[in-house]
Amino acid sequence: MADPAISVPYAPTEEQDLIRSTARQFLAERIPIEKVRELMLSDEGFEAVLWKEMAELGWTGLVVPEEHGGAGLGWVEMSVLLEEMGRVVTPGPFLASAVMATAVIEELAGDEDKEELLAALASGESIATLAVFEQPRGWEIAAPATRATVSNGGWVLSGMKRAVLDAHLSDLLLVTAGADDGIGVYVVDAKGEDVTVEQESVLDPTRRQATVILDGAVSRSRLVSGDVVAGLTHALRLATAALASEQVGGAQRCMEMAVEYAKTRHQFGRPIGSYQSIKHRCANMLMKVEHARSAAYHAVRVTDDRAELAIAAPLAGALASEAYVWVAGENIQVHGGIGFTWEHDAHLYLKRAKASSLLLGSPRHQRDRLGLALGI
Amino acid sequence: MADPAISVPYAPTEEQDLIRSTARQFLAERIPIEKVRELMLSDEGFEAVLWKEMAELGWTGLVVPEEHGGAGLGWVEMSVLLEEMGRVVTPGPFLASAVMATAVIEELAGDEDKEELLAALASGESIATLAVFEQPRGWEIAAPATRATVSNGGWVLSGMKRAVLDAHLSDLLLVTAGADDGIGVYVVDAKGEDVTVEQESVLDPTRRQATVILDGAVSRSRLVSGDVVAGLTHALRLATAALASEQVGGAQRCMEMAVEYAKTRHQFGRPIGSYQSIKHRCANMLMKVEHARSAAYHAVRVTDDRAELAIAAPLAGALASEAYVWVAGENIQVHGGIGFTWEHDAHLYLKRAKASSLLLGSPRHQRDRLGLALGI
Amino acid sequence: MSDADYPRVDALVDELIAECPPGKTDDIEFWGAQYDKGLAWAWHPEGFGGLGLERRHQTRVNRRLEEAGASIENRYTNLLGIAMGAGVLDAHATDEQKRRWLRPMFTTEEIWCQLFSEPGAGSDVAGLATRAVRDGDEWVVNGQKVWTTLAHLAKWGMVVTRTDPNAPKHQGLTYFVIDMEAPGVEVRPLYQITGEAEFNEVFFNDVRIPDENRIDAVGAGWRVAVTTLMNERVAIGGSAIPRESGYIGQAVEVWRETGEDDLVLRDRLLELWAEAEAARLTALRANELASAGIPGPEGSTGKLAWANLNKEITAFTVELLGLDGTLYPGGYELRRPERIAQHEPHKAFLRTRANSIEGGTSEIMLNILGERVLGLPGEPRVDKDVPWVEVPRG
Amino acid sequence: MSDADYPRVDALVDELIAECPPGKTDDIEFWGAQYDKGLAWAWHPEGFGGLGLERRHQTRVNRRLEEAGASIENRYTNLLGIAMGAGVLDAHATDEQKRRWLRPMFTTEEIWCQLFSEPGAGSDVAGLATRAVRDGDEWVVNGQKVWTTLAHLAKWGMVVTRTDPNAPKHQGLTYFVIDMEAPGVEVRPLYQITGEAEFNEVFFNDVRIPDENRIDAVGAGWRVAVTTLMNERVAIGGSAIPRESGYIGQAVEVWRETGEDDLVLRDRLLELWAEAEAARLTALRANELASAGIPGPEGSTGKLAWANLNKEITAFTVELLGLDGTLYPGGYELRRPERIAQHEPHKAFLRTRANSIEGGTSEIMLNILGERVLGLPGEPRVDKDVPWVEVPRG
Repeated sequence: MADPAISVPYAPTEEQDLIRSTARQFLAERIPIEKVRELMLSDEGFEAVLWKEMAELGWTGLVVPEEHGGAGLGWVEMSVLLEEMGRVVTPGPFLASAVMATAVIEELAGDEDKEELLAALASGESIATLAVFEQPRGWEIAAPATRATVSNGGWVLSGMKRAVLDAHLSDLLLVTAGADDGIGVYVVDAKGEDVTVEQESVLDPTRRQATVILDGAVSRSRLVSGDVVAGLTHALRLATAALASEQVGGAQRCMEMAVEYAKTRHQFGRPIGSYQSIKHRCANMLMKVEHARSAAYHAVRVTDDRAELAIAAPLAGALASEAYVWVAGENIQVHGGIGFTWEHDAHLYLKRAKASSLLLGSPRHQRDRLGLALGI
Repeated sequence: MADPAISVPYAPTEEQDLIRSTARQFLAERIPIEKVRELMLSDEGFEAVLWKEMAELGWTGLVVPEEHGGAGLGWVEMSVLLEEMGRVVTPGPFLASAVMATAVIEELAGDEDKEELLAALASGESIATLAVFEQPRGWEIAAPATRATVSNGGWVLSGMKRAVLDAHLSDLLLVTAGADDGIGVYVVDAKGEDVTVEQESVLDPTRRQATVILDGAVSRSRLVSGDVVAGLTHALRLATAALASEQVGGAQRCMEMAVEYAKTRHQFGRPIGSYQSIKHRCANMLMKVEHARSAAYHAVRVTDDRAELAIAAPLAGALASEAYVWVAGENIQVHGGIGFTWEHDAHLYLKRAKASSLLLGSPRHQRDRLGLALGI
Repeated sequence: MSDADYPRVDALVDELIAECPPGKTDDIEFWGAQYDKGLAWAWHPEGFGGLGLERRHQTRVNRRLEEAGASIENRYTNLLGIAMGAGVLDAHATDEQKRRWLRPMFTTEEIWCQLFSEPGAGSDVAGLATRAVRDGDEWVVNGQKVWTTLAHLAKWGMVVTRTDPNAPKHQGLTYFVIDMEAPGVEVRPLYQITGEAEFNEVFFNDVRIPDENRIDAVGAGWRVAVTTLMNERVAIGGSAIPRESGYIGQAVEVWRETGEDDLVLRDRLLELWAEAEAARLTALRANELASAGIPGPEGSTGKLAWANLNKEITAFTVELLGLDGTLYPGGYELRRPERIAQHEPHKAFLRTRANSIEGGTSEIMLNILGERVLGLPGEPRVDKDVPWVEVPRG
Repeated sequence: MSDADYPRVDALVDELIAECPPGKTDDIEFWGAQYDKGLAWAWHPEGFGGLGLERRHQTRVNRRLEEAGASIENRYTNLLGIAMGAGVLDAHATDEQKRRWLRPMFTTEEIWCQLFSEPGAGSDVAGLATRAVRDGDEWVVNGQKVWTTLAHLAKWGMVVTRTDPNAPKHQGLTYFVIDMEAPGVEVRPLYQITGEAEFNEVFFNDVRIPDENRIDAVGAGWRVAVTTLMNERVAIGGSAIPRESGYIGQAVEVWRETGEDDLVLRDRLLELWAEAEAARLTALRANELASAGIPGPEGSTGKLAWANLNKEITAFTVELLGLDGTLYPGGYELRRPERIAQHEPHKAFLRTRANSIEGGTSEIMLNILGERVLGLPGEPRVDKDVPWVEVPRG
């Protein structure tokens, strides 16, 4: 089997280092863990002002081309930012809007829509999210039951979408629906008539989701340039690679928490990190985190090679999901009782980890995609 | 889900204790590990005299009814004996003849054949083995490619059978074959004309197997009473339960070896068993062995309840196989370098464990059978 | 032996049922009568809720009472008292103390809780720091306990305190029964990752305990604590449950409800089913052998096995739910839980994370299996023979 | 820096190829000339097979020589000498010693082996018991070494001995180069569970070593040994292999050949494929970052990861073979193995059991990751500052 040619180096560029340090500082100042906990218990789960500030930092348009008002950076830079967000379980619609919706628009929008939509997202003036899933299992996107029909000159949509990330914070929904001429992605005003957004009670309260019911909702435009299913699939692979970076950031932080605690916590007169059961577990955390990191870094470095991304994205998705869930769980175990309390931060990571591992496809599902890409 | 009613107590009877102590003593005196190593490197892998002695102890006919010259004991007693044999990786055709062939004859032979065959096996005068597998994977028995046809008044067989245990030591082959009236088990003289027995080079040299080619071989009789496939299936479940007991005995011994070594071997001035990495592994060995033992003990206690055995046998097969392979492997790890040497006994157990886990169905395959029995 | 006693016990049960017809009698009154007839803890001496018989007689009594429709709810309402406290009093208390506490404990008129763990003393219970200082006929207690179930409902608490910081850790401890309503006792709910508070933090601020509430000798606290912990670990994972019950049963339900048919998930489900059944059969075998007087290693693996299994099974069940696995029905409003047999899958996933921590971490259980069952050597100890005050902690 | 040196190096390579045309020149002669031109270990000083440059120059040299069709077989034939011994001599030996040993080492005229492990000193190498006693200008060596590759072919052995049993274990060691053909050296094949003998046991019976063969100071043996082990662990699991090569490649082949289509086994295969690819990408990333001068933790996980993976993958491959997994093609006749890249699945299953033992057990690797990379505290040591003779062993 031929090796993929990786042109992008692993050594961080100065720009990437700058993004990392800026992100770490901003998040520490504006969304420290106390703030995360406050937002976690709030109805909305986020604050518009924070979105404005992220926009000013150029984050909301990080991968949007400059001609559309974005920073014009790549997915490697995006992964650096998401890793930092993952470290501190940053809440809000960033993954939904700046990653997933943006990727879909890039893929499927015609020039006009791109012009308008990307500018709106990049500036932070609009928040968009993807409404593609209808079934609880399978993460099937190719055959939506949601229908698009023509009615007085425009498209109207009817159907139900589940697990729509941060729909309650979004202005725009990108909805997949079937029409007589096939599947398309339809842009719908999230606050519009005939659109019901029901926020669900979720395992990870730092990333909300909603069930969206469309009952003849009017679509302002539809995105159908090129092969829609192929475009959606590619966009979701980009999202998987991006999410993997966020997961690696979270897993890394859990490992650090466990190691720090193991150095200071004493039982039987010794730091618990001096016991092999704890020490070896931390060492295994390190190995799993580094493996997940390698897969995630690889995926965001091959985004231009669609065939390789078809391998690299599910690889990263499976490994980062499993590593994060495992490390977050073991972090609680290393902490013992205190790690099981609401007041300790360990559970925020476990919940983020478990929910993220199911968002775009379970590890088993990602491996299936990997197998298809490999011909296994 | 209703619990199975288990009438047979777990506390060993005096008779079972006697079988255990007799077995342990006989095997220690007549087939100590040095003898196993000698036989392991010999062409035949066994010695007729040992079979004679086992017959005198009543082992070859342990589960054969007294009216057919056996000891008339049950599968619980058989499991006690096999556990002891497993402890010291006893070589020879015991599983093939006294367990598998015997079970099939009990199930499928008419009174005359039973009369004759069971007496011959119980007395140790004949050794029989089962020739049922043809494909490397699937452990399929219901649809043999081997054909049985009538030729001048008798049945003749043509086909190929693989993984026939100790065929080179056997007098009788019990061969599954398809005839116009369906599948049957045919008794063939192993040393007869038109029968080729090719001993294979095997992973576990303490239990040999052969590929058997039948080229118009004459069958002296056929066993077809009742539903042949159902009978075979039940017999193989009995074999699986019995093998599980042998596996538990081997796993138990590996755990004991690891624990003994961990107590005496010093590194860095401490017995290695005082390190949690070793101590916890030994503790996990204990748990896996006890779980496998529970499943094996349960299986041999419900042999009269066919529906429950359909659950209990694959359960025992899967758990005992996995426990034995794992414990045998970890025993080598606990021993370090010395455990990887030919001169140390650890590898005899690893090879027996790995081969046994594939003999009657891999753990994954056993779980599939379990699922079918449970309706999952 | 002593099956001779069955008729006598049966007669007492008949008497009790006749005098206090279940259903027609108030529970507390019934339990009081049950106690007075020695049918509460048959193995206790007469006059202390028992008849001086063997434990198995109680099993028989309970079965007969249940058949007669009598409530055994007290065994749950006052779990820590009836399952652990009574054993401690029976083994270590004076007759006067037993007379004072056992009856209202059994009738649930006085709820009991256990105060061992501290923020700084989890696995290492004997390292606890709560101080008790003698002051005439009283002891003055200061410190903090944690993971205390029922503390918010309890009248009495079993508390281990450090009375001699200069003695080695195991020797400087003393055991008391503390009045949870006494001044200076503060009970705060301790919220866990599910959003519920099953447990409490308990703060002692110059709480005064009369010396008559001391259990066993000054400095004998560890011995008494061990009696308590023994009962606890037997309680957890000791009993045999029905096949395919508990969380594996839930996983099978979810499998069937979701109509999932992925062979890969099926194999995983069956793997977990097999492990759960093996653990169940092991408990069954252990109980049978134990009651036949043949104790073996199979008795000691239950807690560890179920901790692992509950965590793996519930994590798998949430995965089975696919995208619905990301939901959390009911949400996280912080509250006291109602007692229920089994949590829904998402909450179960979170709640079971503690199974490998509560009542002895899995690391400690593995040490116990390795050292006590397999006889492997212990680790070098740095805290054994030094005064407690000099042991490094944090 | 010093890319300026590339032209000079290239010129020397051209010169070598011109003077000794590969294919037309005898290998030993060629390697000799390569050594003399300083193209053997470019980072060694001039006159000792090097040019005083950086290691990367050697990588360039090797690539160019391979392209020119020159043999680099010597790096395998004399692996321990060229990969480890040379490094030790470069760091610790006298010029005279280097002059004596480096050239014939590189030309493979003298094969080298390493004599560290002992039956009683596996993970705890510094606990070794082989004694060397000074006798005038010589040392008299007695003891046993084990797991020695190439000992049966070697002229020279790198041996660590205990010269002061009364010093703490790490301080009483001295390092020698021993003549494997000297009287009193006995080499026996050590058969492993595959039936093959890759390794040897070596017995020293009053073997005399001239003091001039001592490497570094008396008592400095541990320092020298560490240099050797460093090189070893880098060698194992350090380099990045092609995707789907090695045993995972074999597993995929078997999957395809057998026409297996069980989705459960497929998921397991893909799980292993993913793990193997992650380990591969990690090595790739580590190497790139290291050569960019950014060393990180990703460099230290390889040995551990591949030990686990090789064991799991080969065990799975045998399971993939079903009933054929119970076979052992070739059988167990005890023999010396021929050097081959990859074993067939059954033998691979057995051979890889040692991957988590040889060159540092996985337990030791986990300690190293935990303590050196993550900075976790060590365990209490009972063997540190006591005289070696007083350390409990067995």
